[in-house]
Amino acid sequence: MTTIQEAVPRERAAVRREALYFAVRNGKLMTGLTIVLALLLLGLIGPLFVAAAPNEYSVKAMSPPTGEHWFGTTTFGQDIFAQFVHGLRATFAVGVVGGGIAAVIGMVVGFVAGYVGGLVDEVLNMLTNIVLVIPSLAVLLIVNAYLGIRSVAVQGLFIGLTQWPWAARAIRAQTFSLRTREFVDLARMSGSGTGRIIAREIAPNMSSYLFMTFILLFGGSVLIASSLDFIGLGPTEGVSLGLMLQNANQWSALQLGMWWWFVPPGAAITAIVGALYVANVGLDEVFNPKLRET
Amino acid sequence: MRRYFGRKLLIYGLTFFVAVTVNWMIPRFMPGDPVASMVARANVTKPEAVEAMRAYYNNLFGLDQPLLTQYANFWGALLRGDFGTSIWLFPTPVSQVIGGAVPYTLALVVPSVLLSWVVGNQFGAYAARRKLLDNTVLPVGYVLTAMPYMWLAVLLAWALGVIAGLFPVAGGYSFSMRPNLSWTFFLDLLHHWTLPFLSLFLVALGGWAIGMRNMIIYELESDYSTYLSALGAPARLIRRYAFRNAVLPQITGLALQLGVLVAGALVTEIVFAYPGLGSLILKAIQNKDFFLLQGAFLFIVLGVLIANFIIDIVYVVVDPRTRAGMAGAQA
Amino acid sequence: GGPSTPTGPAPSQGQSQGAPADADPNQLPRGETLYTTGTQWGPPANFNPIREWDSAVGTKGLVYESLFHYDTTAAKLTPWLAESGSWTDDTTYEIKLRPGIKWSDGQPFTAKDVVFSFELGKMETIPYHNLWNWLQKAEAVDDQTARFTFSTANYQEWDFMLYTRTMVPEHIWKDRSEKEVLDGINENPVGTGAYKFLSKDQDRVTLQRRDDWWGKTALNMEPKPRYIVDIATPSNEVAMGLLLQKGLDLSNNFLPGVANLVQGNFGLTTYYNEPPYMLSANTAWLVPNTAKKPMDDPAFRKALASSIDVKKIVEGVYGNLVKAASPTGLLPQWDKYVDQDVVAKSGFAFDAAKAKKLLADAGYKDGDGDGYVENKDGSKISLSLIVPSGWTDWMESARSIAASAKAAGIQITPDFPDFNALVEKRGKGDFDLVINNERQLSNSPYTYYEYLFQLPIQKQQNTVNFGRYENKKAWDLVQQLDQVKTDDTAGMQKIISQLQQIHLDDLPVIPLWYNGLWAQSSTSVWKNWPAEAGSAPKTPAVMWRNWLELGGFETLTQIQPAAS
Amino acid sequence: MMLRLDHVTKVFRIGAFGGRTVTAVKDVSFDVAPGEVVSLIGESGSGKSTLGRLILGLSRATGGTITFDGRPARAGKDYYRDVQGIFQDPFSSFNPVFKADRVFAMIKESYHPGVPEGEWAERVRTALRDVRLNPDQVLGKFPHQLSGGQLQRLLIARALLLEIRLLVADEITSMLDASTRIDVLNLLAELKTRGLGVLYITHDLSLGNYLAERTIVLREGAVVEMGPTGDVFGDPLHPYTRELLSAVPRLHEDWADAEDPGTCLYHERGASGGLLEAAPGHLVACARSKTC
Amino acid sequence: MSLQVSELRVHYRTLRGDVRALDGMSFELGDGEILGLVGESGCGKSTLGKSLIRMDGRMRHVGGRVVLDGRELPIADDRAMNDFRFKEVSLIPQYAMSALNPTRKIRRMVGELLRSRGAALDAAELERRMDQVGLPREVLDRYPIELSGGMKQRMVMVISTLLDPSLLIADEVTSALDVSTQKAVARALLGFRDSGYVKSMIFVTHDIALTHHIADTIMVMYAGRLAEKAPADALVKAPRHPYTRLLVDSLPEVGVRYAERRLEGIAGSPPSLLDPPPGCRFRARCPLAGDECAEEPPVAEVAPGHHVACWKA
Ligand SMILES: Nc1ncnc2c1ncn2[C@@H]1O[C@H](COP(=O)(O)OP(=O)(O)OP(=O)(O)O)[C@@H](O)[C@H]1O
Ligand SMILES: Nc1ncnc2c1ncn2[C@@H]1O[C@H](COP(=O)(O)OP(=O)(O)OP(=O)(O)O)[C@@H](O)[C@H]1O
Ligand SMILES: [Mg+2]
Ligand SMILES: [Mg+2]
Ligand code: NI
Repeated sequence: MTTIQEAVPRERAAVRREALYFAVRNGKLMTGLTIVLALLLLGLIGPLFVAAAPNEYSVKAMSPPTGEHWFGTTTFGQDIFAQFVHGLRATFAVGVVGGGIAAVIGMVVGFVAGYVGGLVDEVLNMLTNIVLVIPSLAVLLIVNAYLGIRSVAVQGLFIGLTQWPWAARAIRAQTFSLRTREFVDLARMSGSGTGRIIAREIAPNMSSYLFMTFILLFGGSVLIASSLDFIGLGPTEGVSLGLMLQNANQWSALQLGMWWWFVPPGAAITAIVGALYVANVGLDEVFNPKLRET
Repeated sequence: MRRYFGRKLLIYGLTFFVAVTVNWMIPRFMPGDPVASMVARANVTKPEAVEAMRAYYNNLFGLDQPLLTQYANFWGALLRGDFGTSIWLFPTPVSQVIGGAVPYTLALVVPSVLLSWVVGNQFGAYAARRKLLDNTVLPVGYVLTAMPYMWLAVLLAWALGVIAGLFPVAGGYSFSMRPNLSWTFFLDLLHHWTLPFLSLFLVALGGWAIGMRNMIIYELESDYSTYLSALGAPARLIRRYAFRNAVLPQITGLALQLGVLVAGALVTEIVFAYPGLGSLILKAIQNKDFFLLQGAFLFIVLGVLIANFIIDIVYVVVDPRTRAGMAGAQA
Repeated sequence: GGPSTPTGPAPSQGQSQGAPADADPNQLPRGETLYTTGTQWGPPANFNPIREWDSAVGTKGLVYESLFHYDTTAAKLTPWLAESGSWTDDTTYEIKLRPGIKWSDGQPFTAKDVVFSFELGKMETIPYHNLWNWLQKAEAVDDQTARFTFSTANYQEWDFMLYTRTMVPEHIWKDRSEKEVLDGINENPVGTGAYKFLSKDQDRVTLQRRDDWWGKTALNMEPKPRYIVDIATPSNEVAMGLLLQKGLDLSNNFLPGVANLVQGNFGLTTYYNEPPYMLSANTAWLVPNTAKKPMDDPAFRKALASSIDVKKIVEGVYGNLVKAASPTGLLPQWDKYVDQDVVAKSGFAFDAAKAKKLLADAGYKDGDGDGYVENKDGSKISLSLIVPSGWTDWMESARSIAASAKAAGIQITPDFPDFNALVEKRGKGDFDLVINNERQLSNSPYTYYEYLFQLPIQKQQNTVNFGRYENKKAWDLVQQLDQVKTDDTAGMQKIISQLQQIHLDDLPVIPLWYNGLWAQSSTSVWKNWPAEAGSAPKTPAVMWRNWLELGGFETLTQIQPAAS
Repeated sequence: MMLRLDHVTKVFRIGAFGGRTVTAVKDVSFDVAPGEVVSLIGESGSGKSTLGRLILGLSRATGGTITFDGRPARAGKDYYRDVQGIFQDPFSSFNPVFKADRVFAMIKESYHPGVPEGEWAERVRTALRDVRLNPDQVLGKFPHQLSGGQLQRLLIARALLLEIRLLVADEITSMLDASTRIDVLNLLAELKTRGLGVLYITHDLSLGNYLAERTIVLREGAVVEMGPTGDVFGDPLHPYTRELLSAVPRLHEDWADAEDPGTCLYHERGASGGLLEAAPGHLVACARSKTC
Repeated sequence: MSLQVSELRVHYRTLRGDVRALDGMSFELGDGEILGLVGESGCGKSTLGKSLIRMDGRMRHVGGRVVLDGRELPIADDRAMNDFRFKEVSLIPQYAMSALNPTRKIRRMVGELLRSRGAALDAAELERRMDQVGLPREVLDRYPIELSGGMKQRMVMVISTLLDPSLLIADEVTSALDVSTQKAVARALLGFRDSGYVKSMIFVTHDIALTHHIADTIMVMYAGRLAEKAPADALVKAPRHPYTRLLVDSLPEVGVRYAERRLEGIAGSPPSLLDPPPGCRFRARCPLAGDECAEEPPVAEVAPGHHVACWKA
């Protein structure tokens, strides 16, 4: 513990700067982030530039990619690129909502269980375990089947509500080890209450960890949402990459040789989630000095 | 030890209880009337007949009793292994419908889960060994895990099935076959099983490989590895230890992932029209067959719980740390 | 492997017939097996012919048979189990059975079985229970003769009954309770038909031809496939994949884009080799809720009808696999009942300008300039059009309808509740617009008009008249139609013409397009599939429930092994 | 007496649902007066830290009472105005993601919200100078940029800002270099002269000896011997104390083995369970308390 | 002479440049000698220990040689070093608590380790050595987690010396133990030397008093360099280097009390090894420092076996 001390640079904010230094040099992180950001950007500004509404029929049905329709058109002559950019939005939205909600619940449960401990921990832990072992897709299937989800937000909400347990578990474990660190006691002796200690002492300490948790939850939400969409339990209005997949599949895109309908949405989901995972490994390497070398 | 399992059993018991209760509650507190759709599908015109039918089905499904009684009956029936009657496949009992599908799902899930776990772990351990492998092979792992199950499945079905004609794209065995105990039939089963298995296997494989790689890297950095190499132990031995120790958390990972994998299997089955639970669930949803849906749900929950419990036992058997932890355990 | 419950007698029976390729009883010879799909979507649920809507494929039509078949081309009943049937007086119908027909367990089929089968309808929950509202008595005069005495002779409906009701063996069914009759699985079906169930599994049923079937001699007919395997595919695209792999001979699924495959060199045929490719099976209707404003106004409904660009749906959504419906909504098979004068005078067609004018004339104006017209009292019109979630082609169609209605100034929002919710809303009348196609082709347009006009309106309208259209005159006419003899075409035409006038004047429902009799067949193993061209059979090639009596069975007897 | 412990017991429940228990502190009574340094000595796991945490209100005693100025000691703003603690590891006492001087800002927020910024800054600087730190060298830095000694002294300065009266110092020198260690010890000793009471927890007997007026030897949660430091070290009565003392490596002497306690010295004199006053203020427990 | 280290320079590569953790260390270690290595935290003690057996990824051998029993140790060559590890040089690491594979029973692990080094497990010998450090035999059939800290420490000790290495490096093996266990472990180490399991030993610690008890010679390091090396008694009683003197003076002893005698620490802190100042590295804190200290002081032998690197010694 003390040995590192000397080696660590003595300038201000060195930790952060060092992280940044390794971050920009980390191929995994940079590649991952670039892909995700590029797709995010496409989803954000794409719809502004694409004239066609995503579900509008154009004249040319089943057209392969051309200069006019970059990604070709569907059986009904909808512009796939327009669907794609709108779909990206929805997919990111599901990721943010689902991942966000799961992260928030996971954090609250994890922090409280880990910090407060005792009976509260026992109860929360049991709750976590229960939600953890119930297969979430099965729950989502049932709930969605009865509810008939209408919007991306609701879908995200339900995904978030079932996704949190492992995050809670991980955060609880982390909190547990941080709780015994002495600065927590010091904060208590400085008159801070539980909430404040969690928010201002423990959480900042695991910010990188929380961020990585969110990334994983985000990716998971996107995948789950696409599965739900595919089964036909997705949002009934609008477009998402999962719905595009479902439609392409339902209208036998591949069998009819319309690969341009089926491939882009799946590839985009894979790219987003994969890039996030890669970036996550990169982040891990940045934040964890042990993994940096060799 | 007894305490540990007692505790686990308690959690599983509670989980099951919660699952059953939620399962019971949803159809009763959600909008929509299963009986209405049932009646609507029988081509009955006359209002009296409609009413008669409605009353008949309500009685059949026990929807005409007080809620608490319904709940108690639900449990009673459940314990008798009675999941009710399927609406979509009326009048087949749900347990029978599920029973027909389960072997297929198990045949798909169990090997793909176990094999992907074994192979993925090897693969990850291998990747952690060399920088080159790490940087070239592992991205493949990332891409695989990031793939939506059904996307890969459809691509496989199309490429290897329709285009290349190597594998059938639907069914559990040839439609020209009747089940029998022969090599031909077994090979045929295998032939149909290959593609769905492959798509499940590949996606899961990536996840395990990545997990293992990270675990191994940590293990190789750990004190006992350093100590062993300081004593000049060959890399072979160190890796063997690291692998074993890294595999242990992966066992827990297996338990955690089970739900996800089952979900993947459901989607994959749908793509390949594999006659397992997945196809069943899809149809149950489309036909609003809540009883079937509930039965399938309970079955999956039960399956996952049992699998979890087995994994728990295995884990305790193979990892001495848990045993010590159980004795001394910090809260 | 999956469990399999062989039903019916042991397969060795087939062997004793000395049929070829019996070396491996577990492997069906490809050249003698017909693979079909498109009816069953999951494991076979039951073999109960009373459950016409969800019994295993072939239960009715292949295993159990009806007294007559109905020939849709010739528009007449074909004697089947019955040798003949006739009205001996206005309220008495007598059936002569063919001699020598045996149940598959060897017992003779007699008039007592016929009477028993019809009398099952006395049970309240049996779907044809209402037959007994006007049927007084059924009796077996002798072994070959059954006599029916009616209080009211509903000739049209009776003909329908004659070819839709299956005959079940009294000696096996007589002790069954009501619950068993309606809800029994009927595990080992004993029928008179040409096939018996060989095995079933999660995703299939296999039927085997009975070589001792009575029809071989009596009808001089023999279905060609020795085995029929009906595959339960969970979705259309799987069926398409199978078809492309040539593992499937007949797909009765809606396969979007199949036109491309028919045109291309994939060995696929359909009835027509150009649009619409398929025969028509039923009409898709747009049903306005006439109990609500402004759908209660015929003028508004007519404007709505003119605003819908059905052609766009036919081309855009269906890729020309369906045909736009005639204004009367009557299927092409019923063309002779269409009164062209009425259509010419009162029919409608897509014409946005005309729709606008109709709206304006009727007093619907866009007062606030939002591009949509308002009610006469100035309140906003905002209609929702519901179709079941997941029915993609209909969802697309609904979007298309909304778009073209917008052009005419009517605001329609497509809404996709799940099927269950939709059924409930539809039954309660809690909707604005809904698409429906629940009536199939039948022996008589009577079934269509009954669907359109049936009264009285109940709290729940479960199967007919979802729009809650009340027109006593129309309903009286429908009942009159029922009582016209089925060979009295002119008499029928006269009443139907009046009904058409009412329909077109009032437009309680708006016909949209004819849904296809989806039938895509592969010629790799079986040929001579029904087609419009040449000497090919003209019967429908479908395994759908209730369609085997409408010519589906006859198709099986006419196809040929491609190898021969 | 400022701080008084009366038959304090702490039982931890461990394992699932608290199935098993560990008695970390067993029936401990002592007191600390203002300006007095009491050292608490014992092997690892003897309950020293647990006692410290009990006094600081960071955990609750299972039995017995702890009073401060006659009032029960309970965690809370008021209590911490008078009583503060410093822990073994200076590095983990600071939140690594924040600058080290945040510890001052935190007490300002809680205890001196009204003090103007300028004045507060001046107070901080004074306190830092009191602990012989150069404010310019330590302010505005992250914990890892400071040495263990600097950090440890920052913590003491922090306590001083509150004008506390009792300091619980739990092994505060074990992570420090020999030379830095002595600096910190000297600082504590100085504070004592200002009237601060100190509970000095250590397992290093020489350190306890250097600083404390009184020494308490703990073993398995119970007091084994306590009394004026000179008496305890000069004339250890309990065999355990002797064993401890003999194990301490000394620069100029060799290790000697402690002699076998043989028979119980105090049993007959009625020390079973309780403590026996062998000399004025020098208490000792029965040598084989478990069997006696 | 069993070990000769000359002008050893080992650096750590870091982002800001090299940390010169060992900057020209030279010393010798005789047969049967126990060398106590003391010094302030971060002065390079562990680095020295690691250099002699296994350098980690960031360490770089910049210069100097190490000769053990007349053979040069290829310390920069990880592969070549393997022949020497365990057999010639061995290590009891600081992290002995976690040095054993948690999922193997100890007997099995030891067997596998020995086999991998081409040696057979002599169970009798193993048990004899365990007896010597007071470990019950059933320990062999336990998992590491089932042992207490002191037991693990001693078990590692036994394992590390099983092949009778010539040189044993013990890095802070007692720091985490309480006094009684500390005493037991230290005595066991002495016993190992006396039984000839190891020829010589480097005992790294920062506890001078403890070192004094077991070491024959004590070497004091300061900022990557040797400050003083002398027989244990001489170093404690008559230190020559000002740093050593101040260090020894600052040690509280049982019996020394603040009230009676106030000990003093050493003001200031050691220089950064990233870019150490020229000349004597202790200059900035040294009460005796003079102008000549701007030059780097050579290591001089002021008495037999007593080496000091100071102009003022
Ligand atoms: N939070 C806790 N939960 C359960 N047991 C605990 C807890 N804290 C301490 N203990 C137990 O109480 C006993 C006393 O621990 P404590 O930390 O007070 O010892 P110590 O004298 O401070 O030891 P050290 O010198 O190692 O710091 C130990 O057996 C320990 O395992
Ligand atoms: N992995 C590393 N990377 C960079 N610098 C390091 C590394 N390990 C040690 N150092 C630096 O090398 C110098 C010597 O470290 P070393 O660990 O040898 O000290 P030490 O004397 O053993 O200290 P301690 O008593 O704290 O164990 C220190 O200044 C330290 O900061
Ligand atoms: Mg402690
Ligand atoms: Mg060190
Ligand atoms: Ni006694």
